[in-house]
Amino acid sequence: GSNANRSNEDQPIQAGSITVSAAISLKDAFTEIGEMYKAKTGNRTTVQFNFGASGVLQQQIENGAPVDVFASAGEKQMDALAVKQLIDLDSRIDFARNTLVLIVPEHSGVSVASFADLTSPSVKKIAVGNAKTVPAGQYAAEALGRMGLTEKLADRLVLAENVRQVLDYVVRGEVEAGIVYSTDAKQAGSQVKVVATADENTHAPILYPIAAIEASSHSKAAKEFIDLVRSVEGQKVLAKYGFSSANAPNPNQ
Amino acid sequence: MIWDALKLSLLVVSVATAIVGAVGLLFSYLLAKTEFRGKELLDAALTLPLVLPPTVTGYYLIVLLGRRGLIGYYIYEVTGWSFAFTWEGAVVAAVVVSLPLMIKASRASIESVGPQYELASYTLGKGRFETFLRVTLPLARRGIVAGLVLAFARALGEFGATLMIAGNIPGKTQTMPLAIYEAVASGNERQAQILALVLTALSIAAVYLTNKMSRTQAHG
Amino acid sequence: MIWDALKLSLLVVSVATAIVGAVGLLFSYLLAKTEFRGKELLDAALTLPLVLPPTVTGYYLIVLLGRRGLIGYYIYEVTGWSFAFTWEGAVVAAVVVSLPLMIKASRASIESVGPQYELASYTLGKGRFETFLRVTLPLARRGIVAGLVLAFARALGEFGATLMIAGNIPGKTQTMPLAIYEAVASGNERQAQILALVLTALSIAAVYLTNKMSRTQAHG
Amino acid sequence: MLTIDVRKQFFDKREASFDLELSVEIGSGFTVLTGPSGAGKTTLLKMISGIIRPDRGRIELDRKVFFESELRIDVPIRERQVGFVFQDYALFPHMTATENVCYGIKTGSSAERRDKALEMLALFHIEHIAARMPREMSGGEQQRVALARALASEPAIALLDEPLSAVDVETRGKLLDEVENAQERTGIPFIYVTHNEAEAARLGRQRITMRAGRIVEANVVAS
Amino acid sequence: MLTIDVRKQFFDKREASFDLELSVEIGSGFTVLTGPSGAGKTTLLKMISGIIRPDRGRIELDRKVFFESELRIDVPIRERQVGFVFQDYALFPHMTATENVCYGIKTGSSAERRDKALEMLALFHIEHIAARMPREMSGGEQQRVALARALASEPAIALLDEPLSAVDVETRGKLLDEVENAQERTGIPFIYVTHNEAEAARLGRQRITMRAGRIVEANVVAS
Ligand SMILES: Nc1ncnc2c1ncn2[C@@H]1O[C@H](COP(=O)(O)OP(=O)(O)OP(=O)(O)O)[C@@H](O)[C@H]1O
Ligand SMILES: Nc1ncnc2c1ncn2[C@@H]1O[C@H](COP(=O)(O)OP(=O)(O)OP(=O)(O)O)[C@@H](O)[C@H]1O
Ligand SMILES: [Mg+2]
Ligand SMILES: [Mg+2]
Repeated sequence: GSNANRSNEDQPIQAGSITVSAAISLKDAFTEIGEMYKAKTGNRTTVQFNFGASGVLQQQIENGAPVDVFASAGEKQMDALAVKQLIDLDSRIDFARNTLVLIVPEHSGVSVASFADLTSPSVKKIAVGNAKTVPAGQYAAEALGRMGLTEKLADRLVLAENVRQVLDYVVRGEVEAGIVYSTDAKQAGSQVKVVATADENTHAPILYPIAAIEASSHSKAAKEFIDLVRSVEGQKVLAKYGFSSANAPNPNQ
Repeated sequence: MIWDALKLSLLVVSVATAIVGAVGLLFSYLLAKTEFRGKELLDAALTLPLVLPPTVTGYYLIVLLGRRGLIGYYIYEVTGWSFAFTWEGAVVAAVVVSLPLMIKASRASIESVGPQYELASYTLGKGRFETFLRVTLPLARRGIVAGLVLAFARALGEFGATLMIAGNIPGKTQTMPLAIYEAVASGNERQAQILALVLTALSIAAVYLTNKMSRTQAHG
Repeated sequence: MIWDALKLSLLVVSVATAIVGAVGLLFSYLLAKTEFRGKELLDAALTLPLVLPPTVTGYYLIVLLGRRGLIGYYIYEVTGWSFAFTWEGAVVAAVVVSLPLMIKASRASIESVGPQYELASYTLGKGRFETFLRVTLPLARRGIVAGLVLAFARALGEFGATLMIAGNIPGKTQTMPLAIYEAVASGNERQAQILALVLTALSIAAVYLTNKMSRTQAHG
Repeated sequence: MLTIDVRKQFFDKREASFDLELSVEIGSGFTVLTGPSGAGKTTLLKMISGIIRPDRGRIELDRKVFFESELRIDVPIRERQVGFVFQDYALFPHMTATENVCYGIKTGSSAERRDKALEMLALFHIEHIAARMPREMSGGEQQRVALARALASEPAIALLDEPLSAVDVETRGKLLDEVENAQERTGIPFIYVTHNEAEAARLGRQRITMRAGRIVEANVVAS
Repeated sequence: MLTIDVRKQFFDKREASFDLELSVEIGSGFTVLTGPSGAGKTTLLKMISGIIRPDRGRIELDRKVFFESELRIDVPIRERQVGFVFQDYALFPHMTATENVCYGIKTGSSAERRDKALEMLALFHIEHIAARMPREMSGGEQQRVALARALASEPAIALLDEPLSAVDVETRGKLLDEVENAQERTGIPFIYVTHNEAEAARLGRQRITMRAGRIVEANVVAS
């Protein structure tokens, strides 16, 4: 949907609170946007966040958890809800974009400067998200496939259940390299070095979809929150934490 | 945030431990003192929440108790209320995962009480219930306290199943372990460490005091 | 895949349970039968792996045993080998999380054994070790078996800490719970159910048999 | 009047290692039960109290049927109201002497029950151990607490399994007086197991001698 | 020769509820220990065996110091080699009669130890319960297993706390013969607690009478 870009100035905002289930990687950005939202409503409406793995959030919604907005780190989870008609399709929109980067430990004896270097015999282990459960892992698998590396690296891959685990492995030097989002790498600061960015055409665009939940009893407030995320101020906050705009081309390219 | 999570954890854990204590003793009694078909099978089945990954347990809980769940549906229809995203949901998760610990430990200790004391109590005109309460329980004290401590600790640390059914809503369902999870996952290491320290201190203090108390009281 | 995960789970669990049995009995003995400074504090600290979210426990394991870990560094320097991403790492994780269950349950039952039997054994010229083995252990049997069963089940279901230190490498470190989690989280319900069923059956069968066996043997 | 007509076998593997079969009617008052070790005295008392269930037969106290295999009657232990002094005492290890005795007292306020318990302890010359736990008592002291506990519970029948075996001769004489008083006061049947000839002679208006699960001599005042 | 010179107090809260103080030298052979219930007989035996530690004093058997408070000597129970028949038997509940007796036998192959255990059981007329667990035995049978177990362990001293109190008079006579034989065969000191005058008279070359923690009469063959 694309008609979610309505103005929110002329509508009164409901009192109470809305519940937003969001991918845990959005925590810092969304917490800030949540404060903005509260201020905007004159402190009458607050946002309760439920941060977790996108898959868990999806299953909660499928089983009737009282959620008003869902922001996922991958399209797959949102699609699953769409099929079951659990989201308000009109409100669905991609609100942010991410890029995939190759990281190595801060102090590393192994020289890795590109994805191709991963085939070097000195690279014993590479941490990536589990493609079956972690969106970042899904994109990583896709990218490695396009680069023709899947076969060669198959027995070097360590599958993590969340991005944090990949970061931990890399920071602690348990693996020679890892593949994460640029936002995650940014969060880890100087503990990891970004050595390469995956080409946009090696994987589907990494888009973060957001939508209001069909069963929500605060659909107006939910849409207002989505609007805020989409607004200039909202996008500014997201940019601050390393996300780029969903429509804009990847700035790292 | 620490404060909210701590308060909530204490609430959830105390309610859960009380329920586990009562329900666990009932089951232990049935398993230890009565004979029925499929008894050992029930005992074996009761260890299941230990074996299944908590997230999976949580998944089954939500399938059962969620607003569209097998049971949850009727609860919702009648009361308009559901376990999902409530602290009561967190209690259910904590009870389910910690109950097996209580039952295993206390069943064993109840069975180890020599029958002569219970028989003596019967000859003194006491029924099963009073005998259990005044003779068997005090004599099985150590194992029961061990079971309660295990259950308490497990409930305090419960995370996977709670996340699934109760969600992770600060001030509402975010218990200490969930707060730690969130801090870790969002790269907030400092906060994660503080939270883990508080949780550690709380648990050590509680277990230590329980040990002290149960040991200074009359020992059989 | 089921087959690989099952084989690996059985390997990890049997090694872990054996270690937990031996180490747990040693600790239980020390806690039950000797006096030393900070004893109750040690006991309380031993429950920690129950309270901390397994992922956090796993993180500490990596900090300790990883290739650049406090201990792991030296292991790696000397042997070129590290616990990280090996089935031995999974064993360590399983041992750490299940040890508290064993210790709590068996300490309580060892302490509940009347002192008269041990004293009688001493007057018959037996030392502490033989007395423990031939008198105390058999009399504390129920609680010890309960502890072992709890530890076994917990080790079988271990997931969070294993994931962290052993990684999730199909055919190498992917145990049953990891496989189940993967199936559930990726929405592969059918496979999740099959896996959960296998794990459930395995655990129920093992616990059931243990119960049966420990009950048909001489009971004190 | 107590009517007993029972059969009970114990098995070692397949073989019957002990076979008890007896039929007797016992009048009120004191009955001394003697016989060599392993004769089945304890087994008989346990059947009367309901702790051991006979293979078949009938046990009846004052027209109240306790057990009847044909009619499948088996009154639970707690309803039979027996005051049992166990051969191994079976004192509650987690209770003081007073609490042990109080436990079986059925009527009165808690202060009254306490007073009665202390009175019973004094009767058996152990008021000084009132606050002690069983593990802090001597053998003879434990045995007397067990006796006090059984008699304080106002039973319909008292089953005393060598209740003074661990008490010295001097004290035993005085205690026997008290046991006899108690019987006279209550008028209920007392079955008293002993190996002590002096005791047997003194108490025995009625006397039953068992051997290998059979009654070999019975001198009872019954219909 | 056994030398005992000890002091031991038990406390109820702050107050000493029992105060034992005695000094005696006991020659080899049989010593009968009597005294009213609560006199301190069991406490004395437990101090000799090392189960209870005296507050102060000295215990010495045949020049071997068991306990000496000044020198801080306290030989562990297992090195004192006492054959103890406990007043409450303390049979291992998870072992058969044979296994209980075997447990303390120190020498020989496992078949030899088994044979010796069975021999001891036969000596005390309980060979028929060899394969039975304690809970399947009568009181007197259990007591005899405890006696067999203590004497089979080839102790340096035997401490028998009312070892035949639960056995009928008839059997007791025969068992006493065996106990006397055992003493003569081994030549070690036997301390025999009893309330039974007949037994005391028969065994008592040496005799000690206690009352309230003191020796009130000692007739001992020492230095
Ligand atoms: N559970 C059991 N299994 C097998 N035999 C048993 C069992 N209980 C008792 N017996 C046997 O039954 C017989 C009678 O036992 P009981 O305790 O009634 O004897 P008793 O007359 O009380 O002897 P005592 O004077 O020694 O106490 C004994 O030989 C005993 O070994
Ligand atoms: N742990 C204890 N605490 C307090 N008092 C105790 C303790 N152990 C024993 N006593 C008391 O010490 C006294 C002596 O006990 P002991 O067992 O030596 O008596 P005994 O001579 O063996 O008597 P019996 O013939 O009745 O067995 C008793 O009054 C007993 O209550
Ligand atoms: Mg008997
Ligand atoms: Mg004594």
